[in-house]
Amino acid sequence: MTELTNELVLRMYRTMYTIRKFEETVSERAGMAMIPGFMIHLYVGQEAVATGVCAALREDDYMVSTHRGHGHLIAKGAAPDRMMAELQGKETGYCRGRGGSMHITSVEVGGLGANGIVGAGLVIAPGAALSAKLRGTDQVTVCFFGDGASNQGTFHEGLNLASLWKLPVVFVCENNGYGFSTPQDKHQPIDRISKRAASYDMPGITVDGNDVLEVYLAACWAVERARKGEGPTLIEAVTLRWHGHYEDDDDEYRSAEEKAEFPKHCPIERLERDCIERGWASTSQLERIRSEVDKEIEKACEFADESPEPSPDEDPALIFSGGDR
Amino acid sequence: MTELTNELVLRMYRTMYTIRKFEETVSERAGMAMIPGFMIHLYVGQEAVATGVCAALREDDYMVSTHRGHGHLIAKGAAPDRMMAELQGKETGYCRGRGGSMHITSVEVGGLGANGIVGAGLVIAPGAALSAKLRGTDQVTVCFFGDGASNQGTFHEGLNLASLWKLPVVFVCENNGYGFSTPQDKHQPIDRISKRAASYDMPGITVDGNDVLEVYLAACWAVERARKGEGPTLIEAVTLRWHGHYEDDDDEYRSAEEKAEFPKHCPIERLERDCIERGWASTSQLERIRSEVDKEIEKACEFADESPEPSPDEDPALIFSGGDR
Amino acid sequence: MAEATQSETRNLAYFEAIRLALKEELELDPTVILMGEDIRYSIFGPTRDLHLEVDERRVLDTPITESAFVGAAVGAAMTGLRPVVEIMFADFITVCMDQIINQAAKIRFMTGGQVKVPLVVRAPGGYLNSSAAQHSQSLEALFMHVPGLKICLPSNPVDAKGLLKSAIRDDDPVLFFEHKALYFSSDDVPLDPQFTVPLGQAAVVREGSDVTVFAVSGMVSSALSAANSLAREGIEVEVIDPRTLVPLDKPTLLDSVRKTGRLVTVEEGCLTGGVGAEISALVTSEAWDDLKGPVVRVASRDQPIPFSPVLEAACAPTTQDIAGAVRKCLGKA
Amino acid sequence: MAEATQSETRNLAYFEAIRLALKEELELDPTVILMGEDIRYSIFGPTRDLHLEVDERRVLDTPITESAFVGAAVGAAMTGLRPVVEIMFADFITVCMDQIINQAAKIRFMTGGQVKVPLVVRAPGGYLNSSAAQHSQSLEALFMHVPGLKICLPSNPVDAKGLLKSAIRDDDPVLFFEHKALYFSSDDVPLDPQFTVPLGQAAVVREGSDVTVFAVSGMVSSALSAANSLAREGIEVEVIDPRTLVPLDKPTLLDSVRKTGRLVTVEEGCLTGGVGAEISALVTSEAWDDLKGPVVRVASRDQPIPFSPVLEAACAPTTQDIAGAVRKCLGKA
Ligand SMILES: Cc1ncc(C[n+]2csc(CCOP(=O)(O)OP(=O)(O)O)c2C)c(N)n1
Ligand SMILES: Cc1ncc(C[n+]2csc(CCOP(=O)(O)OP(=O)(O)O)c2C)c(N)n1
Ligand SMILES: [Mg+2]
Ligand SMILES: [Mg+2]
Repeated sequence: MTELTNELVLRMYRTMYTIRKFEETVSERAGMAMIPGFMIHLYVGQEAVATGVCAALREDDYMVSTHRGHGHLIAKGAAPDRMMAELQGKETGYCRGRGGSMHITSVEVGGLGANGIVGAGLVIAPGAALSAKLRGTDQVTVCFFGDGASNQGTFHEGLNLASLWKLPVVFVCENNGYGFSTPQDKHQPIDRISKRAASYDMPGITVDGNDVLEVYLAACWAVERARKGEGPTLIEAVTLRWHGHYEDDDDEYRSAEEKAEFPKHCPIERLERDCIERGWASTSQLERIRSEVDKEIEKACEFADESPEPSPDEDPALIFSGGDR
Repeated sequence: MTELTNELVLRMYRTMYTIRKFEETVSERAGMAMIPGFMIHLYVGQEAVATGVCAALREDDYMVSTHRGHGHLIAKGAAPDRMMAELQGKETGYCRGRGGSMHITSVEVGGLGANGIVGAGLVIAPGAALSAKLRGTDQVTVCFFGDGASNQGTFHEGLNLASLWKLPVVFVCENNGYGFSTPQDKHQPIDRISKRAASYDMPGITVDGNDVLEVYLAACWAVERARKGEGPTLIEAVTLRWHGHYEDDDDEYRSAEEKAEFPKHCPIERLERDCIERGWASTSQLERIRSEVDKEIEKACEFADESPEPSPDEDPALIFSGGDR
Repeated sequence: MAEATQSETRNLAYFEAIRLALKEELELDPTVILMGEDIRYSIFGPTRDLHLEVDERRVLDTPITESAFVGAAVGAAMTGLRPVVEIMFADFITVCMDQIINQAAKIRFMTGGQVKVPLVVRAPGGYLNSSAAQHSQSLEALFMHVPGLKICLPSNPVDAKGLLKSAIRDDDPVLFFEHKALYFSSDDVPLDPQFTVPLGQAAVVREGSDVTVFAVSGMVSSALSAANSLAREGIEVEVIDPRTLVPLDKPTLLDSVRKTGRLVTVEEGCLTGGVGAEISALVTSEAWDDLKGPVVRVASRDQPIPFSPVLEAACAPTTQDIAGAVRKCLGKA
Repeated sequence: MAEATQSETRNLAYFEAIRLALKEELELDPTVILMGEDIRYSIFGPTRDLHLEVDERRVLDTPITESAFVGAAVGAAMTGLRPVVEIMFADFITVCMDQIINQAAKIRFMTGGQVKVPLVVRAPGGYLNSSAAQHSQSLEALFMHVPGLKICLPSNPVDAKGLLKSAIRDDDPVLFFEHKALYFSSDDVPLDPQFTVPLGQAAVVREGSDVTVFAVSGMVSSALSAANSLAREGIEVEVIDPRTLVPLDKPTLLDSVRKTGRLVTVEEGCLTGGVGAEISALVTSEAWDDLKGPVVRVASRDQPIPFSPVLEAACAPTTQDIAGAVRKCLGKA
């Protein structure tokens, strides 16, 4: 699986671009108040991480996400139309409009939930991995989380448990240098989060999270270890969050100069350059992919717009099985 | 302070023996149902840790304890009589009989509480240290916890915060090889807990927790660092828990052979040998100390026995200041 | 005591009844797993050496990390297992509250029904011999206020077995509060592995016409004692054990109150915001016309639970308190 | 609005009133400190750049570790400081529940009064624009059931300032629930740094003779709207804002109910086991003879809070729900 075929590279390109286009569309629509809620955390700039990691997974592998979950879910194979419908609170959304951006998930592609609680997924993931192990499948669970989340108690407890029981988990820390407004050096006394793996006798590596190929290769290695029963790995992917923490964030804690640097590290442009240089694809092939994606997102918007709102009479079976109580 | 004077060594001897005698008396009295409650966690075998660490402290330094807190409190300077009274639920006890073994503390000697919740102290300690720092004192806070507690999320969060803010804390992990019935290799995938300090850019060292002198020297170094504003240290003191986890524990999870080894590592006998060999004290001097302590504990028992029970009409001012509500 | 198809019973202690339920379900369903601290050793006995009798991979001792193993149970429940986790003392549930309140209780809903979370959290609560402020609490009332959680409080070995089996088979998260002081009480327990006690079905454990006493967990036996002594005064008390607080068997409760016209609630948790508050509000609103006087609540004092035996006894509700409340309810106090 | 000694006021938003209280107390008392995630940036505004105006060492941004900084606040409170910590959304309090329930609330008692724990936990709750299941909850009822905690729920800028100052000066742990949707509501707020609103004193925000409505936090204004529209039907509603749930101003509440004979409770938390349950149970028991009918409770539906605006609106209590409850209470429904 580790081999970089043209097809694989183009698939990753398509995924990254889909995430970017989806998120930019969400941003626009949020600006036009077409998306309810004010806590919409976008993945723009971080596309290479989810894409590289999920490209190393099988469809039946599990993926535990965060508040910044759209990119993870697209990379794991979810359909933009049902995602957009969810963000717009429609009955056709993956969560029937009950979840929204912070709780978006598609279980059929292995998504075990975005989460509004920072660090919550870090203890859920070992459970999914334990489940796979006890059920005798070789499914792997990937757990995304941020640099900010790496200080939560759940990080420590989750990694300890996963390593102790040699569970098939790949922990992926997306270090975008900030937990909301707080820069990394104000929230933890270390630079490299991968260093923390040693506390759990677990391999820890840091990769350039803006380079999808580097992310992919690291993920393949970690996924293979997990799949073979060799236990969990911690991957720190260093990347950048281009937008504010959430769409309503004025982002005043970062200087204009700092922000001006972001596009220089664009993971999508970087893969474009790699594709051309290494002969994986031509400019026009990439252009074709982009226009196909543009259309897909357009259709997703139409689907969301035309979908019905949920009925205000709540379905009791969503609260308790069989609608008890 | 680091210098090992005769006086200091004998003081430590007295402290260790006081703890031993106190705990053995508690054990006896628990067996005779003179002490309410069934969760009485004794410190027998671990005396060198509390003694060595607290000998490096000033009276106005803070000490955060655990469920196994009697030894810590004696080492920090509390009086056995008010402690025994507390264990017997008497009004003259440090906590007026409200706390008992698991919550015993003497604030006047700097004790900030034993605690029935494993890991709870690990986040309280940084707060006491922050308080000292902001109030401009140079008080140091020592935080005791077990190997089992070193997996709790509060360990991670507490050490991260203390190091980030360079707080004057000394974290002392008493690694007695067990969290209740669970041996260390079944609760964490690492041997040396001190290794975890690296996750917080903090020095971490392991000492022989049955050697009070080694513990003392390490503590002096860590306390001095803390006092000078150089931040926290993690000390792992490897020791042995001679009794069951608590007095009612049948301790069947440890073999007779394993238990037979314990006395060979007796920290008190070890110091006795050191004293004689290095000429710090004579056998008769040590004997005198022991008989003084025996009398003190006897008196403590009398004090406890003769003390009154609390009045059943609860004092509302213990629930809310001014007895509000 | 619903679906018992065989009549064989054995005299078992409460802790043994729990053990039997766990063992049977582990054997019947390969997706059932047990996790918790020191459960193979088992401080109160229900799971002592159970791993030697069943597939041992499914009886897991965990590190002291409640958030981790309860969180892991949520993840396992979402992916095909039926985890039963033990919190060694109910008081420690505060350490993994997020996993229960924000995750387990809400995931079914937040995913729009894409997954279920069949999870049981066993936790012993209640007073036992000066366990003091952090090892004595009865916290069930907190969870009544969290939609998405079911709550069992077995008061005897038969219910302990039957309710636990229902809880394990249920597709929703269930908090299963055992009572420390009941572990050694015993009774004849059905041995049929298909015997269950359904969730949401109260037991009228004593019939009576004068006052209804709604008592939970360890307080059921105290309520019965009070009822027996009141009978000597000519007061006939009907004692209802809800067995589950969520779902709540309102019909049984309301029928009883409509008959007696009077209600006393009894619990070991503290008074303010307790189970009795909800029951009182509910019954008062739904059976107003039948009530002859206000609901009287018996509960622990509103204070941290003291260590001293003298103070502990003064803090906890007693048989005398219940009898007094019944008399007060009848205007005889 | 007790001890106001100067009459000067300024029109301030609720978030500004909180900011002013914090700033004044930071200036008046060198032991006051602020801790929380991103508080210098401050998502809802109260502490934005406050460190630039006061001793900046005492306004601390923390890592995302609620257990650590709330635990640290407990340690600091035991050793001479008066920490005010912010939980960014009240829902996240589940992450540090042990620090609150087993530590802060019990330490004074467990130490036999050797220490006090003067700690304030600020936490914004309530509905705001599709914040969904983990960012919309009103969890105050949970804490009513924990002895040792005081609870404030300011419904307007004046109370926000006055109660927060009292909370900071109080020697016990106080949970201070702000309301996200109120941050931009404004009013004339006393500028006197000695102005406080005492804990335990309810406000009769509207007088009326027919029904008492007990409304908390964001629901006070909805109750007033309902009262105004009911007045057009000839129904005179008395609206009581308790301002603090612990201590609870029972005399004001009971006096009102004795006058009107009818009570409606209104809160944003969910119905079962909510604030209304306790208030209903309490009033029913203490004012039985004066009640003309059962207490009616208005609250959120018993379910996780949905994201969809349509569903969110259906889940939350509305002015119409309150008006309906009042009519029902009067037998006019
Ligand atoms: C327990 C908890 N605390 C705080 C928050 C508020 N919050 C949401 S995202 C966030 C920052 C997370 O930072 P990081 O983990 O680095 O992820 P990133 O946003 O950078 O992707 C914060 C503070 C929360 N949702 N949950
Ligand atoms: C949060 C929590 N979980 C579980 C327990 C039960 N318990 C009390 S002490 C203990 C073992 C602690 O082990 P360790 O930290 O190594 O300390 P030791 O007992 O060896 O001194 C356990 C599991 C508890 N008190 N609190
Ligand atoms: Mg980040
Ligand atoms: Mg240990």
